[in-house]
Amino acid sequence: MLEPRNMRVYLDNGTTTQVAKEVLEEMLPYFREKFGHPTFVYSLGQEAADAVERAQEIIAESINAKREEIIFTSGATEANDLAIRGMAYANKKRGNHIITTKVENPSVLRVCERLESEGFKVDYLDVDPQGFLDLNQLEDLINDKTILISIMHVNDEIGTIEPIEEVGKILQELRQRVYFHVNAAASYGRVPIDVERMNIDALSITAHKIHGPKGAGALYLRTNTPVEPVTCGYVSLFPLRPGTENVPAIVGFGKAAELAFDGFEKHVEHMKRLRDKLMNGIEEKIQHVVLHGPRGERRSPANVNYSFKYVEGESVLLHLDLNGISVATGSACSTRKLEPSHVLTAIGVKPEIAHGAIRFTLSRYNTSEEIDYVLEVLPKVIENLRRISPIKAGQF
Amino acid sequence: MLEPRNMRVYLDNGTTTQVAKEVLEEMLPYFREKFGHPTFVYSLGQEAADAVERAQEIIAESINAKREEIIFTSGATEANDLAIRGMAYANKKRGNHIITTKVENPSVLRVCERLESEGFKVDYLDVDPQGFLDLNQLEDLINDKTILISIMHVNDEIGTIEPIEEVGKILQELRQRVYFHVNAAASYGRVPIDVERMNIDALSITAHKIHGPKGAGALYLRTNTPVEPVTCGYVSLFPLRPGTENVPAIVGFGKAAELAFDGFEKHVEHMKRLRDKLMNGIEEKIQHVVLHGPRGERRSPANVNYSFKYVEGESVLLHLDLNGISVATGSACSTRKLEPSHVLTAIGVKPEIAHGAIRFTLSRYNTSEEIDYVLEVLPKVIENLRRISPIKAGQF
Amino acid sequence: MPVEYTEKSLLKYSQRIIELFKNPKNVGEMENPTVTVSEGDPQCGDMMQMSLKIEGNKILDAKFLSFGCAANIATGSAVTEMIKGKTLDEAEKLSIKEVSDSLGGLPALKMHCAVLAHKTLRKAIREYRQKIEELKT
Amino acid sequence: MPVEYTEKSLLKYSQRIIELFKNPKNVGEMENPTVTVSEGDPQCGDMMQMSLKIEGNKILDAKFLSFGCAANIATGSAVTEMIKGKTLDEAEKLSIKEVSDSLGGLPALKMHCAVLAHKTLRKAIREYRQKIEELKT
Ligand SMILES: Cc1ncc(COP(=O)(O)O)c(C=O)c1O
Ligand SMILES: Cc1ncc(COP(=O)(O)O)c(C=O)c1O
Repeated sequence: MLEPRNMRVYLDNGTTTQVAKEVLEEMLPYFREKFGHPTFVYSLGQEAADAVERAQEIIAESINAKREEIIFTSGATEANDLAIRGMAYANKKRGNHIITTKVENPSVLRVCERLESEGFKVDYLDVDPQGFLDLNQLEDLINDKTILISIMHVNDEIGTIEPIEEVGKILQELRQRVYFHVNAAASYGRVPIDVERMNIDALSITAHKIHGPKGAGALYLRTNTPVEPVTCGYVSLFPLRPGTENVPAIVGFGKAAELAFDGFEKHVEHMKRLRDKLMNGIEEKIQHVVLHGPRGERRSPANVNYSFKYVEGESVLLHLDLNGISVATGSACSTRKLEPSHVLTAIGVKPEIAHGAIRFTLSRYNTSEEIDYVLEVLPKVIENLRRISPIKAGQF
Repeated sequence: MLEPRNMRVYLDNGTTTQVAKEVLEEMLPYFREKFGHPTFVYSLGQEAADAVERAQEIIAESINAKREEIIFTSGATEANDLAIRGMAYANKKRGNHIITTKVENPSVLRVCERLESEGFKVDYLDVDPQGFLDLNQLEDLINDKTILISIMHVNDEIGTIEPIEEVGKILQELRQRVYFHVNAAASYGRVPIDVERMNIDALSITAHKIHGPKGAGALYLRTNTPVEPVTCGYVSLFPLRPGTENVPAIVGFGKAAELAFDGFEKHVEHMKRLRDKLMNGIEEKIQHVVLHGPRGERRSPANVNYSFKYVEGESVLLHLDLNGISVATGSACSTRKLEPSHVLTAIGVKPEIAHGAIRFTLSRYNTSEEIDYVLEVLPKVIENLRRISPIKAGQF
Repeated sequence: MPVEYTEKSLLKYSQRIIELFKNPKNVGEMENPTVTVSEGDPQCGDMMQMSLKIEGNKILDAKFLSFGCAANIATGSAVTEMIKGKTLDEAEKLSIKEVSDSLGGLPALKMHCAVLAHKTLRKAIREYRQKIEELKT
Repeated sequence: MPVEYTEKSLLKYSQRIIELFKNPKNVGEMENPTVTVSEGDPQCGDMMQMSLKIEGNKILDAKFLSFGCAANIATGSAVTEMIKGKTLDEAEKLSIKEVSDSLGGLPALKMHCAVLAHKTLRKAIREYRQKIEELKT
């Protein structure tokens, strides 16, 4: 339909990001020069161990934690599993009740389902049409068996910034100890995090969503938080996470965090400007669109998500790809389960509309020209697909 | 004591290896150009998925398996955990008995201990003074509750090549189905592996021991082998191993395997020559030494392990390090638990001798000149340390 | 919850599918079709409309509209192309496998899209025959 | 088996320890020592022998031999160096912390090595005093 151009615009930074140049440079020496094993006493090993410590320090500082409170994992999936099952198992004598939301990432939902199959009771909070959880419902659900709350910070699909600080406050005021886990995979580097102010006990992040490499995630764990390891084996540096550390990736994670937090506010402002430009452009140029998630300050600066009615998301995605633009879709057709996104369902979006949802996720490296290009291509793609659609405007 | 020189000789390839130049080159495009997420439908994602498939193919071929039988993990620790617990849980209705050896890597022993705490019964086979398991003892121990045998292929400390094929034969001839897991972290790329001929159902390997990167391991799983996932979360390509794949590391793993198996026999011959040169040199030049593990064809071509009596291993290790030589030690002092190596204990080495054990592990990149250098430095280090030792020759 | 390990097919399209997705044939509305039917449901994420022009026993022309993924659009294109010039009986015998093969194979997860185009075709032929029957009586 | 997460100290030596390990002071046998004792056990992986030359109440010279790790050698060196010229009473008051501090801190897992040098010193002083007592009676 459209002729492919040479411009490549990557707007799927919520899925994974390009490794930053500086990050790759920082990693390189750890493949062939400083390739030692971090538990080894000799100098090569010490170099590796020092590098891991430096990365811990950078990441700790970025969320107002202490160095020793950072454990490295292979990604946020593993960090979520370790945090949630780890805290659930370690606290099961005190209770078996866990609260989370209906809009968590699968890496949290699958863990909760597994805990349910093992006898834990999990309540899934509803969210409003913009994706916000209800603090009153949370308070009502907490009972004397409640041991753990797990809430995502930013919703990866629709960009909703959940009221983490308020949840932290509620938990702080309880007389019983309820641990608080936050999946911050989608917020880290985009929305400020302060584990002290927010009263967070465990927090999951991942390098590959902040221009770091795949293969490194981290779990912040407040000192003295009881956690059981969920995997076992040969312990290198972290008793809770057996296995040889991925030193180069950890080094890259540290550097990626440094880059993200050096000039953090500037980066955020930049993303917000692009986000608003893209949103305004879409709403001006294309009819029959539905925004998913909130507007303004309570939306992630990096997330834009619209349904384009009467067309199917995967077709939009592929046409954009043929034009050099990468995005994600909430359409069923691009998933294994062939069901529309559970997040869109939870906020009450009808399936026929959910199938046409396209998510654009920004990074500080995107440019205004890239948005211009998207705003040139996207309306044509939608128009062309609507032309071959059997569904007529206004039909739903 | 000795003046440091400029030569660097890395003889701790059993702990981790330097990433090969070709491997790093192969990985590089996957950080910044082909950085897509392998589950994504658009072209960047397809590139990543194709790269993962190619790595699967190379690795499958190297062990005579099928592509789809290879699952990527973060390392051998995770592969062992997934294989052993995964098969134990999936087969627990049929029985709760597992057999392994006393000389397994901690990544297997810790998993077995955990299974014991969960109600499984684990028998640990004895080994003879050279580290070989006893096939008769194995046959005697198998009963109608036995579901799983886990045996390491090459002992990472003392280089013993266990009779895997014979174990496979025993299991094949049983009337009941007993699954067979092999931890091949120390043998892959050094000793031939054929999962068909050896009748292996699950096999763990890791990239960072064959000049691949840290952060990628693999589990071979025979088609239709029942396994339960041990971790949970967001599933990308491998339902048994949730989480975003470490694509660059997987690509590097594939390339490392390709390099290791291209000219495999030549590499092995080379290592054997160096191994024998080092062993002969040590035995000629240094008195009061004790070889650990067997000699000849049943020893890994990459492993040399001697105790130097009357001196302590960590001191030897650090003096060698000051002279640019990296080795490992079985000494208690370099471990967390301050206990001598469980392997040396299992083969009947007295603690005072175990404390002086030094492991040299070779790779195809080591050279004859490097061995010359070691044979020049090592005798002086031992001599100097013996001079300051309160223990006199012949005391034990 | 033991899981039997089986490879999950990737959502991977052949070059042919991508070609037809970019430039589908026979897409659009038809003037004066002999029969027009729809199959599928926007709620389930795919829907197809197909129009046939039939004379005697022969399909002279076929067109389709698609609300669906690339596989849906490509199979719509392939099916309409394959039946043009065929008799109704021949068209009815067209198998899903033939359609999929003509596309260089569909990813396992997308087979249902081939099925939809096939179902739409069968429905069109069935409706046409019913109409003929009704005219006869 | 709940695990409380606490940082595991790495086996990391200070520059000072490495220096003393490379070039330990006071290492070797002593000619005509006033007292020589051994502590530790090769089976446990570390052992130290210490010889003191004592005149009146004063330690004139101190030497040691070590079967042990770098921390063992470095603490042997530090302890013997610190007590030379000291009275027995002063030497006896030397704390483990002082020894460790003089080394720029020992890794947590290696504290037992500092303890060994310290124990050997105390044993030497104790044995010397016993000998004196025996000579007196
Ligand atoms: C909100 C959220 N949580 C968790 C994950 C999983 O992280 P990882 O890919 O590091 O396992 C992702 C992305 O995949 C995510 O967006
Ligand atoms: C025999 C053996 N098994 C397992 C492992 C663990 O592998 P990884 O470091 O990939 O987790 C190692 C090395 O650490 C090993 O030598």
